[in-house]
Amino acid sequence: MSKYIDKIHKDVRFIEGLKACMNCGVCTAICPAAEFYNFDPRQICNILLEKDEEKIEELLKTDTIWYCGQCMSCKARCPRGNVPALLIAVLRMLSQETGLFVESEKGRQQYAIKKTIGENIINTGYCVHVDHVNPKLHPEQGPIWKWYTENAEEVADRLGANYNKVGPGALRKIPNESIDEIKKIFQITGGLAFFDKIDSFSEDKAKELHFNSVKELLNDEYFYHVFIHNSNNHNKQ
Amino acid sequence: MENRKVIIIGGGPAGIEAAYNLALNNCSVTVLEKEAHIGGNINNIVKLFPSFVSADEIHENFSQKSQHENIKLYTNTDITQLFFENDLWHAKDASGETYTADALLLSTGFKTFDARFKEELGYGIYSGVITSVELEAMFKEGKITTPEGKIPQRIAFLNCVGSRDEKVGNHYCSRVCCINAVKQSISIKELLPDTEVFCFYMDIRMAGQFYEELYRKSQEKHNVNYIRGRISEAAATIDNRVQIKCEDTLNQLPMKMTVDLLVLMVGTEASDGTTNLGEQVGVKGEYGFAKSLNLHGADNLTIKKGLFLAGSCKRPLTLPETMADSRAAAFEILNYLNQN
Amino acid sequence: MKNWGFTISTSRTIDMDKADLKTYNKITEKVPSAKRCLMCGACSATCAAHNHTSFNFRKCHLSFRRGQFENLAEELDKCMLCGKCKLVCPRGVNTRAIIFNMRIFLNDLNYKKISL
Amino acid sequence: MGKQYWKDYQKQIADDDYFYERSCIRQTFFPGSETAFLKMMREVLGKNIVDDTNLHTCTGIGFYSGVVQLDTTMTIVARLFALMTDSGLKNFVPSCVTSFGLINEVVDIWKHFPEELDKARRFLKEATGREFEIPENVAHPSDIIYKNRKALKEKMKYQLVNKKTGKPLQVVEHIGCHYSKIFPDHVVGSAEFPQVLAGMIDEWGGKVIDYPERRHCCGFGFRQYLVMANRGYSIANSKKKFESMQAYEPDFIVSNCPGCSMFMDKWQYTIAEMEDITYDKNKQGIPVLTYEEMAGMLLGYNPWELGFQLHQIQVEPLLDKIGIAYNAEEKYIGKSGMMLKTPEKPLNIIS
Repeated sequence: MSKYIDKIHKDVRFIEGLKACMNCGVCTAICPAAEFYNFDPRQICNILLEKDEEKIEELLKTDTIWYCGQCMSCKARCPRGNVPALLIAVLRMLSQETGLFVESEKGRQQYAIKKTIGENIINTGYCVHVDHVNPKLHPEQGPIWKWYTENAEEVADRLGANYNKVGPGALRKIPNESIDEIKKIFQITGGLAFFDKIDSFSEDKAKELHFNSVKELLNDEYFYHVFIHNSNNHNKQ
Repeated sequence: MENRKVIIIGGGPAGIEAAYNLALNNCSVTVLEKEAHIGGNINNIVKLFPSFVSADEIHENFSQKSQHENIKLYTNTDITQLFFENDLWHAKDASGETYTADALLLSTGFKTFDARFKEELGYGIYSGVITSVELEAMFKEGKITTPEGKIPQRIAFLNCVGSRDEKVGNHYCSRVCCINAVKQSISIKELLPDTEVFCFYMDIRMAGQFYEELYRKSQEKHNVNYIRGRISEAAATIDNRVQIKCEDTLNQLPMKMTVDLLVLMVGTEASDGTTNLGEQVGVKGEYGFAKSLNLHGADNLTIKKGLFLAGSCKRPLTLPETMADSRAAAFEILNYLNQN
Repeated sequence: MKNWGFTISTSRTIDMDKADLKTYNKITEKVPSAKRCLMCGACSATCAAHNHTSFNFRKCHLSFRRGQFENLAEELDKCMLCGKCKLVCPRGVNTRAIIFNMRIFLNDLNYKKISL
Repeated sequence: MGKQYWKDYQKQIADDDYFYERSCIRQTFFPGSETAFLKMMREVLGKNIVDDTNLHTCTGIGFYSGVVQLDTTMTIVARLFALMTDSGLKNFVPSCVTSFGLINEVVDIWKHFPEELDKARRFLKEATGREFEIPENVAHPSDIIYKNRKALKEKMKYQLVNKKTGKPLQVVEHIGCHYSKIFPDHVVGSAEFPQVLAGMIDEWGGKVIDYPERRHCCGFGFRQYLVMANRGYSIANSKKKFESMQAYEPDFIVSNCPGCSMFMDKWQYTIAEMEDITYDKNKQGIPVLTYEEMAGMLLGYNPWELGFQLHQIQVEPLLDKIGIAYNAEEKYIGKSGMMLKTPEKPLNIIS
């Protein structure tokens, strides 16, 4: 019985994203990830064309599928109309559904993204909002960003925003009815169950690695671990 | 010579070779060539692969053949309309003149791919990016230079430009570019031994007699470097050189380099004449090439009575293949004329 | 020093403008047949070491051509010099001699590094 | 530039009656840009554009970083379309480049896989009771500005010209991968040479720099930036671009995508602080503008209402070059008129 291949082959992104590959390398040539990570989108196509369950399982467990930046530069260039980035998106979903993502350093980071972006969406209706970009987690944002977050309403509203208030405008508070509908959509489409999967696999992994994983983000050791840890072993073949 | 009249559209190698063989067999042949001279794409070539025979020599040979007394040659004659009426083929040119014969041979040949369609390679935008046709013109002048008139220190060839590429609608292999790149890289090394030459390829398709040997010679004797990877992007640097990016696929690593000239090995496409006339008479096949009745056995015949095909109007062919195909076409035409 | 939590990644791209492409000539001077290598991989396919370790002669040869010498000496140490690769090469490349000469060069390079 | 085949093809951009979808990133980092765009649309061009209270994220950042599934994203997009349909409009204008890419991707999937469209309709109905129409036209705000570049020019007080030398400013334009690379036929120009920003720059007096890494990604990479451990990838990609453009001495960078604008601004600061490298001659960095800021600046909008004070790389040297008057003392004033404490100064970059 096929464990992964049937699922992969049903995804519209796979159907759109892979025809046949002639290994020309135009995708890897301009891939921003290939330059800085041990990543070769050309070979992702090859592994999927081989239809080898074991190799696919291996892929789902490794850092490889988490290196792509989803910039889609490969889509514009492939002479066979393949889109390695779409294949990566399919593999990432499968890796999380099967829980294999916690087997790799880069895969485990999904927990941090779910905790930040994922929860931002269902709780506030924004992927990102001024209040979400904490200067402590974003030192590279620099002193002006810090100044902005300290004076968010004064600064943003001078620029015509409607910072955390009801009514239209930038950075407004999104009405509760809209948030409720977003949550309902997540519930019905399986988005919430998917979040729960990421959490539960991650919690198990946190236990295995002896981290405490708690609901409050800023006290969550496992969150900090996956958010910060870098083995610096990602650009060697 | 009653009922042995043949019209040939296109005075390139295919047309002339067929005309000559028909003329030898007592046919009255009318060759209609849209350009001022016969020879077609041969006119753009200096030396032929794999023998390095001078193209002028071949051209001279065609010239002599075209002067056979049974051949009437009309140059500057652009045929715009073909039709079959009263068991005869009629060809009408742009000025309204009509030519009539018992049989008609389409030998309208190919054109090279317009590299401007591959914008990521910067042809027509950056002056250091040229086509294999333009490089051949430089060989004609005997001088290979950068856009600034300097001697190039580094030249890259890129295969499969306009071939094997869904994005430009050409899925097929043009067959002649690989060996042409080998030939051109050797010619460069003969003129400029100190220039580094890199040849970017996906597969090196050396499917002809002495091709593989020539490829090997280019490596051993001329130090031509072959890199397996298709160039993904070319851009000009501030000093007007060309930065190229590819994957060194056998090394599984991205690669970049700066070259003085990037030569695009432009593939072959059906010529406009092939596509337009083929469509008019209902023999237009895939990619605009003319479609023969049956690849295995009736490759010079078409679904139309008295209409024949020869040469690269059907598909990418080398010169020897074209000439052999033309002789076969002449034979088929003679059979047809004898039966009718 | 401020703690940013990350450092700027370094490029893996082979930059042919900076790569040492000259050193490979030392190999081809000694082993002219190296020039006609097709990179077909028949050598690696038949290689006993390749079947049991990460050793890949074709790739080592190519790395050397591109002037990438890092970790190459360690890789080449995995070769047992049995010469099977030479027997199967369709272009008659003296693969064994290439390995010898790459090793000699890399030893020199290491020696220079240590003595500096 | 040579002959360009895309000139035969021109993207359809609706003329009026737009439904605006705000961008998470743009309103967070450049709220003044969205304000300026709406102001230009309504006050300068007299267009009807709706800014709905019930708008929300398209989930793009979550989707492309792999925490939101395709079904969920398609249904969220369907809700945005339902809001548009409820407003009686047919022209969808996503402010974010990632949204623009995502919206086009979803519509494209629906076109090729009608069963996915049925599924999205069913999910949305079940979750919210809403129904929707697919937009007739999806255009990025920059497309609309491009289309109206001549009309805007007539109202402009300044040009992209160095006041002292009279020469055109040298401008780096950055297109944003999800604008041009996903669906080249939804681009003004081509995937390789998009004209949307270049056309504005040319029209408004500047000169576009064509540097080798022009088409390279800024390095956002979604999960690559969002997780601290991966940011080395993001900054390295931007650095590659800066190194490539440096020799051309750009006067400023303008970007189509809010993320790219923010990164190219912030990474210059980070590189300066990490390695003491800046990419201009004066150790001030290269200012990075959004296209709305570029247009607003030339229309004579107050720089501090456009939001230039939010840039880490200071924009004043550019304003001085063009000869735009501004009141330096009003830079750090809040909405209430209160003078705010000024931000700290970085070490290695003049600010």
